[in-house]
Amino acid sequence: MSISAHLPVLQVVLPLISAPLAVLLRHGGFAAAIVTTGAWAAFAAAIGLWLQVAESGTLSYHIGNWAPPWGIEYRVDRLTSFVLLLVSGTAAIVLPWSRASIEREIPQELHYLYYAMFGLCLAGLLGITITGDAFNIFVFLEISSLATYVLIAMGRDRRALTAAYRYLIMGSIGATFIVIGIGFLYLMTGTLNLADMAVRLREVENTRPVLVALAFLTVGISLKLALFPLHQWLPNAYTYAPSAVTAFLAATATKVSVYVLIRFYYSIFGESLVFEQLPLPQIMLVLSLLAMFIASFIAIFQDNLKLLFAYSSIGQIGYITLGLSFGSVTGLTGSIVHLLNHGIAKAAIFLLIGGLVLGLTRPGTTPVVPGFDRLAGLSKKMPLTCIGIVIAGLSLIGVPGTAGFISKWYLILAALEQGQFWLVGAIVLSSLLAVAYVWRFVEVAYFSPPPASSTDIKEAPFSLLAPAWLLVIATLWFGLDTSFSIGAASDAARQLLKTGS
Amino acid sequence: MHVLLILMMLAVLAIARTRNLFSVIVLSGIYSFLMATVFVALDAVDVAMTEAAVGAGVSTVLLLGALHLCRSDEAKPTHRPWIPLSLSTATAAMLIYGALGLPGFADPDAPIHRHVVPRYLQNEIDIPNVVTAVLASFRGFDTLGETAVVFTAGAGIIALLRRRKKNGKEGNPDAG
Amino acid sequence: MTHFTYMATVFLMVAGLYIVIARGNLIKKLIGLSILQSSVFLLYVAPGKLLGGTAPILSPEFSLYSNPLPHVLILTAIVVGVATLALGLAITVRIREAYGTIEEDEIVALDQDDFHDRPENQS
Amino acid sequence: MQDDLVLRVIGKILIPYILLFAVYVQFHGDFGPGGGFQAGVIFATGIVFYALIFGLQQARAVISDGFVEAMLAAGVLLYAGIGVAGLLLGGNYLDYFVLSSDPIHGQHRGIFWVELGVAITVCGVMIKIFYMFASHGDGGEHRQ
Repeated sequence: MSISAHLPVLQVVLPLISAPLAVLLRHGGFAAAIVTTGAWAAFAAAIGLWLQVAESGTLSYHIGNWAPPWGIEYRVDRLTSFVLLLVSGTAAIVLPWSRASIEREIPQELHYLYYAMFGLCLAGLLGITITGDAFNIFVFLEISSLATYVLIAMGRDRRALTAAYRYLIMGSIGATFIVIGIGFLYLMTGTLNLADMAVRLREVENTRPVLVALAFLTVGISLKLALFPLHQWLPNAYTYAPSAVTAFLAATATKVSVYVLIRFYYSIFGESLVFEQLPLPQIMLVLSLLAMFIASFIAIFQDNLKLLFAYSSIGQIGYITLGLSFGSVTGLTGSIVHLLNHGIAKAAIFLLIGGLVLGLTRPGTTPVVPGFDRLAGLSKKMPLTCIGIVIAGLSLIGVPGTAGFISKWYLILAALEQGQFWLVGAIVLSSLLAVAYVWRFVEVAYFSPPPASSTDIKEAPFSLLAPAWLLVIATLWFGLDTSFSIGAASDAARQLLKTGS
Repeated sequence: MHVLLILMMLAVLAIARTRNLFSVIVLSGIYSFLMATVFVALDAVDVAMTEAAVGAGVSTVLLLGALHLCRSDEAKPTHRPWIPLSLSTATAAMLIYGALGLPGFADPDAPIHRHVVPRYLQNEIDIPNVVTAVLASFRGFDTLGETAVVFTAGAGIIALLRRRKKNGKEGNPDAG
Repeated sequence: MTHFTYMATVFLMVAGLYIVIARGNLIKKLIGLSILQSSVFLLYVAPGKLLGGTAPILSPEFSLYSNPLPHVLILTAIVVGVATLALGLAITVRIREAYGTIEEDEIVALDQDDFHDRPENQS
Repeated sequence: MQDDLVLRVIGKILIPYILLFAVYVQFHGDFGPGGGFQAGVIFATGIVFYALIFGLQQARAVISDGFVEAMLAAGVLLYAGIGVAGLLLGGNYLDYFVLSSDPIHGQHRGIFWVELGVAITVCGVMIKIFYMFASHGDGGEHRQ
């Protein structure tokens, strides 16, 4: 057998197998090694797939050697391999980081289960991304969701439990809506294979069940991607989950949901149905703007650093869906590139906050996310952590030279293309809100005198700083050299809209 | 079958109105059992067997176990449920709108009967129970995912409910 | 026939959805979620029935079989549903231990107290 | 409940048949309704009955926590491992055709093993969940 021919399935199966192995061994250290290896293998597979797709176009892998639509197909195109890289890459960076942090955040005897859940969550997210079968999306969505609920509930604060419960309820309603949508599509087309479904859907395009399927899939997926106002599960889930979990989820979980939405809109329903039959783009435009303004505005007034950036995430998701609502190559490029740019910036911020929390907590006590009063003058004690947060924060604002600028630039171009000048103003104005919430951190960390009691605070150790700074550097890199990010995103967008490539 | 469906609707109404959780759990067991019977009427014997074992059996035991640990009855609702009501009504309207456009019941020309499925019924791998053949072979990867879901739930419950260090005396198994 | 089955399915779904979002008791919500999930099974399985067909277990005596594919999908969905329920109940048990109640309103009130009383004081 | 003689006798008679029925459901799945999942549930029910009648401690002595936890993992690994076997024998993932020189026989072999994998995981999870719920309340530190 040649490994390169089986990369699509190995991509998912390697992290999937790492989880039961971790449980079988029942040892934190071994579990860490196995699951981390699984994640790195998945990252390597994603790079391999990226190269294969660049060379020979869309790949199709028939699991069980059953041809689609009878068997389950794995299908990798430009967008798929881009999202696979983002998800597996984030896991490959976050897992080594989490070694030191869960030591303090999760009881010793649960470490192997933490790693098992992490592996399952990763495998689930990769499986959703790569699969070419509608029902298989649901199955892998549930693997990743159940693992996520457990990971969130592992947080030390009791509010982690209620956050996990709320996410379980809202996530399951979302998943059920997705199943209803897939059910209607299946009843109308008789197939579950996405490519086959897209072809057969053309015959029944304007029937009522198809429109209802579109509506249910939109609502279901929007619940999972925390589109305003379906975001209520997100703030507490991000805030009370263990730091490594927050960083991983913020960079991947909502992004994969966006990917599924893009997949259904452009590859299955087709832009003519989505953008002409229903007022979906208008609704999405309004909700995106509400997310950008209201969530960012709420973020400004949070006294908990993690909560602040959780609300910022909801606002940033608004930019991603805003790009979708244009239905143009430029807008879609902006959305796709923002998946990456926001993902890495947010992962960097949450990893750095994780290090900051550990630094502010005395050894042997439960780490608690500090209020702003405890951050006063912190830049003197933890300079590298603080400057990292500021740089990634600049990317959230969209300052030129950071990755976030590139995404916003493309969104503005897309708005100009359609002659919607007021939207340009809205994008700039909402960025000012991001300035305000990032400034709150800068003000307290750099311009407030440190309290007298803070003498024993030290900079985070290298093992926590290095992975986080890798992401910070990536944020700067993708702000200056866009050949990878924009190249990939615009290729993917053109492929989706079938305008050459 | 109409009778069964009407009974199920009545069971759900009773569940919604009852505040004694023990009764609610018993009612939901009955609901699952009725559902299993409906599946038999629809020729879905494998599904019926699983629904009876899982819905009426495992779920009921789990719910009773959790109720035993939580010892609770539902409190009186404090606010008027206008928002849930309107959301539910909107969902119902959408569903009815879509369902009325679906192919007719038991229409042999519906896409689900004409496409994909005929090959499954040719028995090319010599397994008489087609459900098993599709489940384990044609769509075997879904079933691997399903097993992984079960594993996730199991390992997750260990992570959630494991006693932290101070293992208490264990005995009295009447929680089930 | 057709309409009644679909309407009954829709009724069950919506009733389940209503129980999940309107009720405050955490166990009751999970029961509502189960009803919502299991009513979707009917949406898949009912259209698979063929009049005069039998269960899809091949034998020389029959020639018409009901559609097996929805059965396969729903078997998976049932398992996913019970896995979600089990996990939800485990979280509920932990919530009860941590808060002493499983009523949503009371939990929200307790969390708000938390927020004002002990903002991040470390011990 | 552990002291009820009638229950113990009935249990002793009944439980072997429950376990046997599980085995039947497992291996008859190719021909009639049933398969790994249902068999796993039924087998676990037998064990749960045993625990209810003879006491949780007794059941845990027969099937230990560590063993149950290994079962959870072993089933998934078996299933995923069959897929890997397909790869190693030159087919695609979960390709059962290559598991034997006769493709149809290969299919049967593959289905047999993956159904067993499902049964092991499901059975392990059901028993484990029962153990967790049953023993959880007894610490009593949070309760009156």
